[in-house]
Amino acid sequence: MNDVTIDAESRTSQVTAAMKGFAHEIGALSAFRLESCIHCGMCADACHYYIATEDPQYTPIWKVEPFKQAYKREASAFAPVFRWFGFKPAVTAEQLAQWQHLLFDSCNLCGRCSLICPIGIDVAALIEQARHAMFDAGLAPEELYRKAEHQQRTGQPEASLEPYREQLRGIGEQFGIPLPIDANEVEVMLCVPRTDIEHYPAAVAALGLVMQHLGVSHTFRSDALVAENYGYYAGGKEWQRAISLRLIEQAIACHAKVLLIPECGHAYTALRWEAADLYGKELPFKVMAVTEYLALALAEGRLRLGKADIGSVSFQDPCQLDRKGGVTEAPRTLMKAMGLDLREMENNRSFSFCCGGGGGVVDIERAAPLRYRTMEIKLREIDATDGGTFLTGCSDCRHSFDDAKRHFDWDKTPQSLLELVAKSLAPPRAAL
Amino acid sequence: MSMDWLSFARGPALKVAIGVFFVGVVWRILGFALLRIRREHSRPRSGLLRYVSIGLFATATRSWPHPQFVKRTGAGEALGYSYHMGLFAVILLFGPHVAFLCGLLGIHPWPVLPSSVITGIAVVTATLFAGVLYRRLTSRVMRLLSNFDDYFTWFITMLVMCTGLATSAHLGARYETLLAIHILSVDALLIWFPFGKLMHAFYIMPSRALNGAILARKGAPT
Amino acid sequence: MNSRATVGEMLRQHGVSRRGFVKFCTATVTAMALPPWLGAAMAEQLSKGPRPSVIYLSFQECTGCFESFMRSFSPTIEHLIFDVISLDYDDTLMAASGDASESAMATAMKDNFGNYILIVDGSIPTGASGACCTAGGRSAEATLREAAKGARVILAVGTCSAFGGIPFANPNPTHAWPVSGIVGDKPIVNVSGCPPIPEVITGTLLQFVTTGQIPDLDEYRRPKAFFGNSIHDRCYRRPFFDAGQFAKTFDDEGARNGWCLYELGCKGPTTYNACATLKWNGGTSFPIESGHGCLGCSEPNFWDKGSFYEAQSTAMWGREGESQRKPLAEFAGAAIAAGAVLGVASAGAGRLRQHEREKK
Amino acid sequence: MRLTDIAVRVEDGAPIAAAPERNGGLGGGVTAILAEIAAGLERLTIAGNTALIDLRSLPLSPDDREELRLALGHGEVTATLEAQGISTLRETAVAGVWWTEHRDQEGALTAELLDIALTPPILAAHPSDVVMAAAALRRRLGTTSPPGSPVKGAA
Repeated sequence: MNDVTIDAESRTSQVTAAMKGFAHEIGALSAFRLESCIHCGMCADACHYYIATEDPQYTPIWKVEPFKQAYKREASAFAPVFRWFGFKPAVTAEQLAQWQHLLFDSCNLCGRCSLICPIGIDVAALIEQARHAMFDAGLAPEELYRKAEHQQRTGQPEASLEPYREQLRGIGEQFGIPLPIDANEVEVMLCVPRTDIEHYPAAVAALGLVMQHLGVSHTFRSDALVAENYGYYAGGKEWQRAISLRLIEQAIACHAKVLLIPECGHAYTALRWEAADLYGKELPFKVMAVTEYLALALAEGRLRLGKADIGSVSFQDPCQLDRKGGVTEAPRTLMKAMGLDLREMENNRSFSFCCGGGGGVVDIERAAPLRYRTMEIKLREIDATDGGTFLTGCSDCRHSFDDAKRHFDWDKTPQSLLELVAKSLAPPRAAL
Repeated sequence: MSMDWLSFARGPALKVAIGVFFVGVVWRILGFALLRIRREHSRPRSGLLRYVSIGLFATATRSWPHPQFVKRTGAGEALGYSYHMGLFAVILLFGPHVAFLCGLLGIHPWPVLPSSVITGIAVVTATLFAGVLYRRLTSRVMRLLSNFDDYFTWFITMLVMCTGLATSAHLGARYETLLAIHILSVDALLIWFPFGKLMHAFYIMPSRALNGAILARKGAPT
Repeated sequence: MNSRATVGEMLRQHGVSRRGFVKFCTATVTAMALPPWLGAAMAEQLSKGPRPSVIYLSFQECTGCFESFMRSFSPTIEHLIFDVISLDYDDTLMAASGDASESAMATAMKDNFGNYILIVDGSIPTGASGACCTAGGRSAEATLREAAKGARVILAVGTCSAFGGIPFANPNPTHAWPVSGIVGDKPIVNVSGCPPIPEVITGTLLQFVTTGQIPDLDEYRRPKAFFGNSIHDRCYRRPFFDAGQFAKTFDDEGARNGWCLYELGCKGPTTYNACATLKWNGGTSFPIESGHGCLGCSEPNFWDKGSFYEAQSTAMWGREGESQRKPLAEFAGAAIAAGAVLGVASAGAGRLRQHEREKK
Repeated sequence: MRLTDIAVRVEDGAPIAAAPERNGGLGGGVTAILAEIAAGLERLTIAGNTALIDLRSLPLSPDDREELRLALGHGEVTATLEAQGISTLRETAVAGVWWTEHRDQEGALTAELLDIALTPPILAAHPSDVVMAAAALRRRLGTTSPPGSPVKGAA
């Protein structure tokens, strides 16, 4: 619980205020989604948490049940009737506390449930909104709350030994690749997942190398180095706006035409689809995922890729990029260009199962046992493809699979697609 | 001047029912539809015409589970659709029902199925509909989700089906009493309609189209 | 002809042999679809006892029932009057009139007090203290109450006396009542219909005269022998109903082919009478067979149960005969408008709240 | 003028299709009636009570009726009764089964029955008639009836 110090009584008032806020803030679209559910229970059959555990509490639409209750009681057409006759009681703090496990620990915001609903409800969108209300009610998980607060204040989710700006320069020197920082008047502004800065520096170097290969002016901005958005994970709308604003302002400052989102799923959703609404108007620059941008460059001939003879591969489609973002073909175009033998999993492209780490779940300690149990579905599917190398398109996925590798002593190691692209640039500019 | 049950059911009760139906439906729909609609400022991945048409197309594609899901939810949806089709066949192709509808709407009646065929369809439909309740009671997911609305709406619809069957079979009471009970149960269904899940009849197509268009705007699958 | 003589003696005086009388009774019984052995038993029973005295009182009626009573074919009225019953008072038939006929009724009632059969035709107006229907200065209501005292059974012939019929229909200006509305302490047998089938009237009367008991009655006190089944269940056009073949207008191909008249307002399903089996005019036909839907004339309030030409399953909406579309459109329009007002109010309140939250 | 005397012209005089040729076997209706007659006869022999079957109330088509007539056959006795019109009572080939047709003064068929009895009850004279007849005869003979007889002198 956030601010665990405040007593139960004000906790209840905070919950009541949050639920009223949720209900009163609701727009026509979300209200329509809450109105039209017919309790058919099919969304459970899409969710890997239910499939793995067969536990009915993980039914996706059940995650928004208290919010449906609040909406019906406070803002729906018959709200007065529901209140006077007590058909819909107010949501209590105890009740909402149990929903923290459902909305955070057991939901990757992967959006697979939205594809199965026979009524067409975007259940994932409802869950994102439910997280906002949980945040307002002070019920966001400790890890996500702390990182979101830290990031909105300092730009970094956590304090680091060296500021990321220094670490970035260090990576540049280590790999001998120029990583321009704080340049102005550039074509493309870059940012990187802080997971790559700390755990996978090669991916950062690969990004620099590829951009150098394309010969397009690009820069990092020290005030907006981090691609992740913990406000999005924690459900803190204001903090999500503040974090996104950093990137937007820096992109405007350096007059970038394109803000490139690195291999990070939720960063794409936060910047490409939600930032403009939080900003209030259309962004003066394009937001593109790195695979999208490179596929475009490949098509325009600016990117030249050689064959990478590493035999067969399997690829984890990041949910936020592929299922929710529509970036499905770009990575496949790149892989085809590199002559890779891609072995598709049983559930692939927009129907693939989530890595289990997304939506901030990989950061939540207490969610780990459930996460491992749910990942077995994904690991079985990857092994079933008997593809040689296992590629991912998102650093959270990579972090989650590395974690699983240690837990299950899994024989595969997740590799970054971008790093592979950097290695197969033709003619190779600098040995990696 | 005493009014027997049948005249009451066909007259004032039906008038009240239709009144409550229209008031309730419009009230509920406008109650949320007129709330604020947030414009999306992010750049769409394709033109308006394209993603709206994908959205409209989604009303068809989403009416059957995607191949990846059909193994798990195909049976459930098939059961649902089959009793819906049976119900609509009985409502729209049975002589007296057509007379009722065309009388109300003042349009020329259309050809109907033989009453014996309709009775057959009705019996199958009622059995399938009982199957739906069985599924809702035995599936742990559905039992968790189900509230008063789910069970009451099922009960009202089943009541309409059974009283209709009893009337056509002239079973259990005088014909006019059975017909009165059947029409009264239809009145009850019309009155309950706006307050329960039957509203999905109005919601399902716009919901698939709207959500489909929003997803298609991002180039995402529907 | 002294009414004390037994039927047997009286028959012989008319040259009607015992066998002739058995033949007559057998014919009567088979015509009413009663068990044939009842004929011989009836002849035996009747010839022993004196002819039961019958008093026929006509109140607020159109004499349609009496015409039907007169038209009864199998036991013709002459047989009835002379052979089986002693019709002591009937202001339409009897030659006497004025005080003479009234005194005839009085003596009949006195002589057979407690034993005569009272047949009532027409409803009994109670409005304007009974002034709407009087005979010899006495209101129908008074006459009925007085006649009912000595009656062994009261036969309410016709929907008017059984359920109030046309006078009782909305708005019932004369405050008319059926017999059962006036008399409570006497067994009443309702022979409803507008008019009832002749054979049903005479059949019910003869059944009572023969067996001396009230036949078993349905919940509207009508003899089950004749009112046990609905016209629909006994209709010869039922196969067309089951096949979904309906006549849409009175002159379309369906009507010419004798298809079901359900969509032309036939009230067969909710009407209980013997028309479909006994038929009318000596078994010639009945309303549906002649191409017109049943009006439901043997049921209470059949005048107020919606149009005779709207299918029974349709809504009773707007005024009779007019298409329901216009009134429905107006009513639905008003309902939608009301719903819209409530909807706008509810959403408006929501937007107002959002506006205030933003200001904070 | 009776209703039945009004001339009726059938417009499309399509010949009524001949009943489908029965393959020798009896129609369903006739079989049922014969079974009932058999039961009636058995009751007649055992308990001695007579029975009456009203042919007009049974759903017999003209063919069924003809078939029943052929099935029952023709007996030795044909009795005619003149009272309120002519009635003919024909004994059938099946002993104890009589085919009775009652007609009224105008000759219209008022009842058609099968009497199951040793002799149709209507034929026998009624005891009270016999008593009266005896008394009337005595009167005509001018003598009184012997003591102890039920007849008490003149009627």
